[in-house]
Amino acid sequence: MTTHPNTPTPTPDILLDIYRRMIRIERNDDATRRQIKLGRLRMPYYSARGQEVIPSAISAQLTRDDTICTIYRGIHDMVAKDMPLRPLWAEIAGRVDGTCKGKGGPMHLTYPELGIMVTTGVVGSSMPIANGLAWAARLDGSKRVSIAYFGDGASNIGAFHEALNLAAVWKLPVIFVCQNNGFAEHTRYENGTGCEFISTRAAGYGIAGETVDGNDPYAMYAAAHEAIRRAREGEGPTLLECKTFRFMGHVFGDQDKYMTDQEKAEALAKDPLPAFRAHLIEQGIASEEQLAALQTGIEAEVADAIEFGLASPFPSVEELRRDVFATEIPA
Amino acid sequence: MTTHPNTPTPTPDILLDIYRRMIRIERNDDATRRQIKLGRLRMPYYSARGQEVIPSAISAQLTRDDTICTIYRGIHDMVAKDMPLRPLWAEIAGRVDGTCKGKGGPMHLTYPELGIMVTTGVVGSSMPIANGLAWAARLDGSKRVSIAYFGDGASNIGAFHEALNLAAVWKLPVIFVCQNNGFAEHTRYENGTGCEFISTRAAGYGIAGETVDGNDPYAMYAAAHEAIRRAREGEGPTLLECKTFRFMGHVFGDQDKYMTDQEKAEALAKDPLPAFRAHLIEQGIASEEQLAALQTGIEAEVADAIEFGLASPFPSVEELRRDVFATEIPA
Amino acid sequence: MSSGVIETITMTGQQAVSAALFEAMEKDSKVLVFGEDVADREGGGVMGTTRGLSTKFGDERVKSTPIAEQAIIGAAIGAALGGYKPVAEIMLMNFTTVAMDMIVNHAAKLRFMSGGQSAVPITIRTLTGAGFQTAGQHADHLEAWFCHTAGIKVVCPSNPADYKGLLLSCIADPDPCIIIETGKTLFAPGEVPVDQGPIPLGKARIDRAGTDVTLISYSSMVLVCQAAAATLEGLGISSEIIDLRTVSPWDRGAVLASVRKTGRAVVVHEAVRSFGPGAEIAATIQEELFGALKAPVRRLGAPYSAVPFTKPLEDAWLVQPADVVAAVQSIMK
Amino acid sequence: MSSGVIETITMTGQQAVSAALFEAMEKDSKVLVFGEDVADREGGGVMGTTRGLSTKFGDERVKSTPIAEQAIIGAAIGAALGGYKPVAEIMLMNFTTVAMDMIVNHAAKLRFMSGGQSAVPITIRTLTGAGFQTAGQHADHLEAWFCHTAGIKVVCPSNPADYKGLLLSCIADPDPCIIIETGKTLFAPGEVPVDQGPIPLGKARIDRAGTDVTLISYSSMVLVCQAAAATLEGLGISSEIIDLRTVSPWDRGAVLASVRKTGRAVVVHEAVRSFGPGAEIAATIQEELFGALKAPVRRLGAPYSAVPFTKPLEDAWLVQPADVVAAVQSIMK
Ligand SMILES: Cc1ncc(C[n+]2csc(CCOP(=O)(O)OP(=O)(O)O)c2C)c(N)n1
Ligand SMILES: Cc1ncc(C[n+]2csc(CCOP(=O)(O)OP(=O)(O)O)c2C)c(N)n1
Ligand SMILES: [Mg+2]
Ligand SMILES: [Mg+2]
Repeated sequence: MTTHPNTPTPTPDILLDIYRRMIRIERNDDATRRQIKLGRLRMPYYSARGQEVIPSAISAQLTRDDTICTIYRGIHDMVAKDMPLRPLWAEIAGRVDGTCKGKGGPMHLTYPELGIMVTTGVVGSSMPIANGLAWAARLDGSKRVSIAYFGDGASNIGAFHEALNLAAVWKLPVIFVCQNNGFAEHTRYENGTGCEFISTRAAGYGIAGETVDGNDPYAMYAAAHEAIRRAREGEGPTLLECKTFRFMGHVFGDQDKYMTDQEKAEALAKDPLPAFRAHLIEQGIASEEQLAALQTGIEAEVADAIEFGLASPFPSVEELRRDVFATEIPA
Repeated sequence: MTTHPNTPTPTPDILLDIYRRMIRIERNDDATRRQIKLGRLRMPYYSARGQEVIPSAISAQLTRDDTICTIYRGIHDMVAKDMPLRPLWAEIAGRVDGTCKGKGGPMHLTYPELGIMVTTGVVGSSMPIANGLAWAARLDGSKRVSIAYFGDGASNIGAFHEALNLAAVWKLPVIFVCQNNGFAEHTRYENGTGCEFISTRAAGYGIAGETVDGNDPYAMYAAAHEAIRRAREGEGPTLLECKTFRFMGHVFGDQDKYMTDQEKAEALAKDPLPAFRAHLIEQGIASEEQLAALQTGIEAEVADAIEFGLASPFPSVEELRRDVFATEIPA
Repeated sequence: MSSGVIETITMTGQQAVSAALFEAMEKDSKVLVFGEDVADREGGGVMGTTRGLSTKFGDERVKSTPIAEQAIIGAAIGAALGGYKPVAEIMLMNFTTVAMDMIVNHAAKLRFMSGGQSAVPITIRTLTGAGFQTAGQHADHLEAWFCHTAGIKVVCPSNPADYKGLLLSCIADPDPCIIIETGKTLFAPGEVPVDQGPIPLGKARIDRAGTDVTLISYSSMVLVCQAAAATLEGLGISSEIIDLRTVSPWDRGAVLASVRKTGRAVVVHEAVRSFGPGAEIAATIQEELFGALKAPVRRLGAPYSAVPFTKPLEDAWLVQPADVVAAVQSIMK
Repeated sequence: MSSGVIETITMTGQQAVSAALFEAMEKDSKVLVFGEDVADREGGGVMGTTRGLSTKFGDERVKSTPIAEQAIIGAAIGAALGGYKPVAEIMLMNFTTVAMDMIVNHAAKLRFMSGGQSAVPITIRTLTGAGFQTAGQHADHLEAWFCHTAGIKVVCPSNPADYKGLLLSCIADPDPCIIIETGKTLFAPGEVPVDQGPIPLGKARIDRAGTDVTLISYSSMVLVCQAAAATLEGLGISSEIIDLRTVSPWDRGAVLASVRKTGRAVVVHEAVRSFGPGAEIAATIQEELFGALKAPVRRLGAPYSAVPFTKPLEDAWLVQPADVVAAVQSIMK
């Protein structure tokens, strides 16, 4: 693990906070896959295992009011932003106590209280909406920043281009965070994207852009720090390309046949979680016991959320007529 | 008028050919505006007066089979590609002898015989289609190139991005020609576009890109020459940004209130047509008389086309049921 | 219709739209206006409809945009989620085709998909309509698409007072609305009450009372129905004209009450007839009033083709008053 | 129905699609296949539907694309103008929302706007349908939009033989076609004649003959109608099921002939009922068969909301056999 040359260096507290978010994401992801395998959950699941550092290093620097717009592969982004796990689990189980009363499900989790504003299933669509939230922040006279999370594949769709250009022209306090895991479904980065680094595209909008090792908490922390500063100080948008890997393939059940075993093994060997854990201990930032206790606490939180979620009742059929408009649709 | 540093230098024949195309565009445009003013034509008209050099320098290097896709402001692109004026005039007059039997009108002129494949009224939409024509050219095993013409404003819409990236990944023989006249309707370039030069965006697709003085026949010739060579030799797409000015505003009747008189006067003073004419004479490439005769001939062609077009009958109402599908719609 | 004189001013639909925007922005600082060329630096809209707004309300509440309709609607959605009431302009209705994901998958659905947490009170203003020889890509009436999309209201004014009142309601509405302007109605003058306030969405207006047949229409085709009704009157046929004002959700009560009375209905719209909005209305009438109808419900709309450029074809493509008269006569026998 | 035994093989809709693609590419070197992940390097499609094509026909005729639906349909249009017959895949129907300009303003209109010069013989394959808990942005039936668009054919197979025959016809057709696959019909096995050739577009299929009521449907709802018809038979009600196969242009002759005979009609589709395809069919039936109907034409479709995620709501959202039975019973009295 290398330290990023840019200032500032994260304090031990911040490093621990990043780790806490990472392990909370990972434990929750592990539990989700386990519950699906057990047949207790039925849903399409896009695991973000391996991508924990990115939203954790960012969220450690966000306030409650800063907003995010994310995608189907975005539960890690939400958990990093402190999404409570009970309504999360109730939602993915399709229950009435879910964040969306079971209507949205895992691809559309929403929790505006904590700035988790939109989760989209359409590639690219988080970005144009994040601009509007950034505009609202500025209109409010607040220093709120707006984050749009998306994948490498999404950087090839029209919405990316329109959103980055509008953000540039309007100088919006928005950060476009591309989680480049090297694949779009089964398509390898280089087979879908004309340029070597997505961050290159920033120049085409006259905005700041950077490629970061998305598995390196220090590098991610520093890059996010600068982007957030820029946004809060009215200096406009940033495009961050964060290189990472999705350990579980595109969707739960994916056989990863479009990559070689060796390639996959190499990527898995770069698992950021054990590496960061070891680093924290090695540097004396935390003890083995401390981290174990943290993990136990999180596991208890997850276990509680699962039971809460699966015990919550299903919504009633009348719900089909509610929330279409503010006023209920007549029967 | 500066000569472009790149090889090759156009031969006198080519220079004259470029001029012939330019003056044919200009005389036709002048006649169109005149006929509208006389009330003999009724149509929305997007004059390209001032932009003559761009398609002329390109078309002088194209074969009959090379294809173009252009936009509502595209009659100059067609005339440069040798569009016969009789069916052109019949079309803009809405007559049955028009290229499209009067169904398409000035914004949708089409003449596949000469590779004039699509004219779109939707900003950005020439580009994705041009890719398909380039793909077809390669599938045919031909050396045909495909040109997409579009404006500066169009470079901010999603279709631009998707098309350039696909062309890059597929290495298509396509040339994206941005006619940057500094305005999108009433919006100044810099108020709609994040970067100083649109050609900067080429790097985001890993393709060649260049900003050219679109009023300079030498520079345009050289830039187009290299782009066409690249396409024909299988080296992939090029983005050409050609700087120019639209003398007549956005649409016929535009008052140009969104620019200052001085700014407009300065732009008009750079009229490429008289400058190039003077240059040809000065360099002994053509005599005053030769150019006058050329012009007289073109004026006769235009006059004939007007009379032909306006004398052609209107299509019958049955035409509403034809050309929807290959088979006529039953009455 | 209350007694007493209503003070009115004569203005065009465009002036009414402008008046509504000024009023809404004045009253509610959360109202935003944006779209291509809408600010005064860009001339206040290519038609001048938004002229003066940016000068009065500032460059942050009234913004011109790049040509990027996905970005426009996306920004509207995001600003709405942030507590604002954006009025976004899509210059022409055909250009909604590049923003359908934002409108349909996001604006219309976010409230439902979020279980009621996310309101998206945006107004999309757009312009369309044949008759100006703008041909196949600039004149489509695509309202049927949005009517078929759950979660967005489709509003179609036919006269200046309605332009003002309905736009005010769209802006105030807690849900997304698309309001469709047409060249033919936008520049026609009409009387607008001085204190014209919001006109409720989802409620039709009886444009003309009659007894023999109900003409159900909206937008510029109301003018066509008015001309037809005048001719029919001369032929001894009394037409009731219902101007739907809102096409989705439409006023079933008003339509069914009228057709129950007249026993005959003709639905008239500019959109292509096949699978057009008129089909829903006709299908509903026959279902609800089976046995009470004196004749089948007729539908008039454009033939199944793109909008043609040349004038004679464009005229033939558009429903004309004579077509309405003929349709009514065919069911009077 | 000729006599003699027809030799068939059992296969799924997916295998039928694959067979059609292999056959079409084999027979006509102008046929191209492309879309996200369709080549073998990418696993031959996320569902494996196009597996083997690129290996057999090469990387130039079978291409994976970036995630860029406008670019995909644009490339299809351009290649078609260049003389090819592209089969472009839009992974899911909701993603047509980002390609509507290309499909509607260009593919569907170029022949007309060019006065017949430009043919656009493209086939768009796409997949949709609720029932798999993919929620509000992955399961919409948007065929009504395309039915309302002049110049594009809308094709909806319900069984493996039709998947093969209709896809072959779409590819051969001189005009743009969109063919809609559904999860429920794509993986269900059925009998496909060994020499299954093209099945004509625009012609319906009588899935089951009957005398009391006509059930008009297409796509996966044909399966629902079949289940309902079995129940109804037990109740002494004889249903005729018409599988439209092509929803636009639809087979008016076949539908009207059947309803003329039975006197009753129920239209059933998965799409939202309001302003859905069923409205056109119901409106036409009441217009053409006024006086000959024993009951109003009923329509069944999804309620006016986005597709919900949770199973109980998704089940309630989808038309079920019991809903069809109840609708038929309501008009048998
Ligand atoms: C507009 C659109 N096209 C296609 C899809 C289908 N799809 C879902 S995820 C995906 C791949 C996205 O890849 P990337 O952006 O790299 O994100 P990742 O899944 O790797 O996190 C595709 C093609 C979609 N959801 N939206
Ligand atoms: C998608 C779309 N949005 C908006 C318009 C309306 N419109 C027509 S021309 C134009 C300006 C285009 O500017 P530019 O691309 O620079 O081309 P120019 O007209 O200057 O040649 C606009 C906004 C359109 N035709 N299509
Ligand atoms: Mg990816
Ligand atoms: Mg321009």
